[in-house]
Amino acid sequence: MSEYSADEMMTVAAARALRDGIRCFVGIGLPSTAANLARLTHAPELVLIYESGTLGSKPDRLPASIGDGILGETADAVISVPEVFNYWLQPGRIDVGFLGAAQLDRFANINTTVVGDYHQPKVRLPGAGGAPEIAASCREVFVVVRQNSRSFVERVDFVTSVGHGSGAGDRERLGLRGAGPTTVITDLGVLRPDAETRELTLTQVHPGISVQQVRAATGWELRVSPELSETPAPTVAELTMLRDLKGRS
Amino acid sequence: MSEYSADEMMTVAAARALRDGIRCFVGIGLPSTAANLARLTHAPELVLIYESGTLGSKPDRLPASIGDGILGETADAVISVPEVFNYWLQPGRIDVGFLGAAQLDRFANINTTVVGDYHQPKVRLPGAGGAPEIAASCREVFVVVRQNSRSFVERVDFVTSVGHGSGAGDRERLGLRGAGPTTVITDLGVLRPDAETRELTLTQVHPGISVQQVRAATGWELRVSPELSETPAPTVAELTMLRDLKGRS
Amino acid sequence: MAEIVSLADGIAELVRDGDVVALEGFTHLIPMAAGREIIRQGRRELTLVRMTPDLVYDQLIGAGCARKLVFSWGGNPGVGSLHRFRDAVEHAWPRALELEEHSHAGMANRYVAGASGLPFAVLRGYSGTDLGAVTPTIRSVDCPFTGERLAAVAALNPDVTVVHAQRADRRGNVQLWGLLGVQKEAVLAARRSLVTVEEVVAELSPVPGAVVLPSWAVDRVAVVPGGAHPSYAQGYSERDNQWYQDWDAISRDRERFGEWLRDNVFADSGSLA
Amino acid sequence: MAEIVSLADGIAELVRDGDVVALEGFTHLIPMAAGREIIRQGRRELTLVRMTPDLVYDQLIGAGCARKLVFSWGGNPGVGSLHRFRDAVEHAWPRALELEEHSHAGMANRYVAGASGLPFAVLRGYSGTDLGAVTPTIRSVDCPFTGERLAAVAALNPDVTVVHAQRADRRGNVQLWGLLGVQKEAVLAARRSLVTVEEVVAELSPVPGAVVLPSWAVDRVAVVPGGAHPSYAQGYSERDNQWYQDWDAISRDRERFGEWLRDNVFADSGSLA
Repeated sequence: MSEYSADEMMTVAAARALRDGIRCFVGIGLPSTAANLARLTHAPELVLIYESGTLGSKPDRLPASIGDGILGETADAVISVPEVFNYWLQPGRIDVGFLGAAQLDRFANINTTVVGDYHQPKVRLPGAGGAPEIAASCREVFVVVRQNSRSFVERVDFVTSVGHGSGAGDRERLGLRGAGPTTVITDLGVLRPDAETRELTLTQVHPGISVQQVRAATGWELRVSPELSETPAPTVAELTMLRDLKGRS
Repeated sequence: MSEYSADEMMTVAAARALRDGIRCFVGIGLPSTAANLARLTHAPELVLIYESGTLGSKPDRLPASIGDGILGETADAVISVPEVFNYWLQPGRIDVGFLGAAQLDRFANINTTVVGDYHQPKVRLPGAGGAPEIAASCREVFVVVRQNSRSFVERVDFVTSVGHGSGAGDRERLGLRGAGPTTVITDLGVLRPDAETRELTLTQVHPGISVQQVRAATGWELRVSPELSETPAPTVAELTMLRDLKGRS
Repeated sequence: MAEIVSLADGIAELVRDGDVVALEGFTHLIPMAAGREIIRQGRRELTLVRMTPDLVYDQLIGAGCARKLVFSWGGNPGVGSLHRFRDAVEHAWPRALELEEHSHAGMANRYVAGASGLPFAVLRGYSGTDLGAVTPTIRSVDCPFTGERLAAVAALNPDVTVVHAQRADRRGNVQLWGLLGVQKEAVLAARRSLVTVEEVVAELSPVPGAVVLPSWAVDRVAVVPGGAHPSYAQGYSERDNQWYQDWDAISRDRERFGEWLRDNVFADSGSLA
Repeated sequence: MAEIVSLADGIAELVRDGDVVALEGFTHLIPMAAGREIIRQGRRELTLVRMTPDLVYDQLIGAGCARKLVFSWGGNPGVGSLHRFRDAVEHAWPRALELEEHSHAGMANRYVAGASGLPFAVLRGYSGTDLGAVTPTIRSVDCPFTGERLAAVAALNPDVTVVHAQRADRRGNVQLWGLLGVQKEAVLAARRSLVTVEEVVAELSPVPGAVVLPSWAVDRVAVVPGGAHPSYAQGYSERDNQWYQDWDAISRDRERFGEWLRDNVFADSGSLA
């Protein structure tokens, strides 16, 4: 039980980032796993909102997709897709948007559209989904993503969802109302935007990970916070619940 | 049974104007009575839509208001007020809009806002309600209104809902998609817009009503159709059903 | 999370002099008791917003609480005029009443824009009518794709919205069904909100046609059985059509209205609906 | 009034070469059988519109039915890539595929505008992203009241929309519940519409959370039990997650996809779902 995978550490660290009682707009995949883990451990009052139109979903297993029936069956309210975006996301009612990414850059801009040129892509990715407006309108955004030099790039090939644009003041200039990405949780550590420049800065490493390893997995000259700390390892309770949750799915 | 009131004749004539199977957006009061009479006599497949958000209401008594519970309980679908206007009325899905009026003018423009000056009104009327957009977007509009020289005026004091504006071509210029008022049913007869000028013209008088009487009850120099006809008197079946319907309410 | 409070506390905490206040409910679920409580607490200089002013605003206007009315149809449904409304507009009694008047479609879309966090809404409306000339919150906008000119209406974001609903659970989740009007939009458009309910139940069992407002989208819930009378709450009460008729005579006369206010609003402690 | 027909007749009557076609259903109630029937009937040059192309469009794209895709998220939910979609975009196989790509919020609002008879919709979206540069149906509009600049998206009005629902009655009134996606808007936005249903019943008893599309808002209804498989119809079936997994291997390889088409689409008479 004291052994755990890098993905497990990432998921636990992401879950811990969610304070109890907040409203969280949940992307599928890693964010959904982390959000459900949070709800079943330290944050029982966490309100989960899925873009398929469920407010307050309380699944007891991991949903297989954004439209898994269990999300609607356990929700406080089921609404149409236009309504979830227009009445609930857009006005800024959601505290945290929890997103994944294929590419993430120095200023936490997110690419889920293409690798390479848009019209002649090397890899065609799924595209935007709900992310551009989640990133724009939630009060803050958490990103959970595996870190390597292909995913962490100086500048994303395509800005699907705006993080901090090209730095401080950009979100305000663009009329984006939320604070944007405030926490990026990876399999190596945690990064946060610098208070002044908004450049992503390593603030936390997971146990056994060196700063050198993180630098090697980052496609730009990574800045490291002077207050760098180490993530506490997953507790037995966290790991048990995570594995149990995965086992039930 | 062969005796009937002028209001009964008007209601029966208005009901007859509704063809079976059409979709009718129903204003409360006289239009609602006529529409329900039609549905219970010659038009069993008439689809009644009320602005309170009911599609396909089938009341067996007259609703006391636009929001009478029976309208929702007997409907095929109950929807929100924004939806009834945006998804159902605005795109032109409704065949006939059935309206009342406080004032009506030579070109069938409707006033339900004020008598006199807007800022210093002699009489403050209820206002627009759903009528402006019903008059704009239904494929055609029927108006049912008691006729006298106060209600039938040369030019309405306030255009709450556009009929034919100031004549031929005005609706097109204003971007109004429906044909506007095609039939005006009163307690004296029936008026229709002239095919060329769109001026309201007397095409039908109710039994026992003279053209002179209608002219006296009209605030402009009323034109009379060369094919003027007489409305058939209410049948026993129509009167029985109308009185029964009123008795149940 | 919504807090469950008394009606008197809910109104005292949320409604302030000078506020823009929306009491919604489209002929069904009209928050009548909340309206009387606002009169009782002596609120003044309110901008009252409501598609159909109905009896609830006739009372508030007659009691002198309002400086302005934003509305789309001001009659006594199925009966005739709202006499206190007319007296205010025609004779400035008990004080002048500024009007901002729309169509139903316009008002509904103004709430939709407000609930959506947008500054305006687009509709096909008002074209050729005289409403645009008297109402500054009606303008036009050109489609950036087709060039077509359409109506634009300013968003409505009341300081406080009050609605009546059938039920809430103990956590303050609210459930309403039957004719839904614009209540959801009016609550979501508002800065603060109060919902009066027929009852609080342990669990909100699913009901066909029901919508649920999550507790975190509502500020206060107050239990006020019969709080919609003489309008109705489907599943709990019938519309009291006779009372709407009776209001015609009560409201027609300033003195009789004053007696009604004294006997039925101010003499009432507020503990009864 | 909707006419109740066979799936083959419904598709033959409503879907033509070159049409703009929307098959909607947000992970729930995806009209999969209708998609296979379109392939079977050999439709070509279609513009396929759908928020989440999912397997249904991966199949249509791989079969060469589409010249263009209008969408917002093109993955295999919970599994990974849509390989036929990627092969078309990355290698123009079996033919080049033009893309018109939006966010979910943009697509949802495009349907809302289409259903509302408006040429465009307004939202807070796209600001700062690269989507506006590649997608001509994204522009901006200035609020006529505040001057604020907002995103505008062009209305979607498909030639034909197909959705799957739980039930219809014999008159063709359609009832669906559970996750509702944008199905109502997609049907109302379309010039023609077909609804496949699990069953036809004598009467549509009320169901919590259900919406009803009146018969007069639908053109054709076809009874296709299991017509959403491997997605699901709440109350009738569960999502077949294994099938979504299996599709990854089938679709990854052009030849294996060809065999699947031959054995599961063209060999099928269309009488089975």
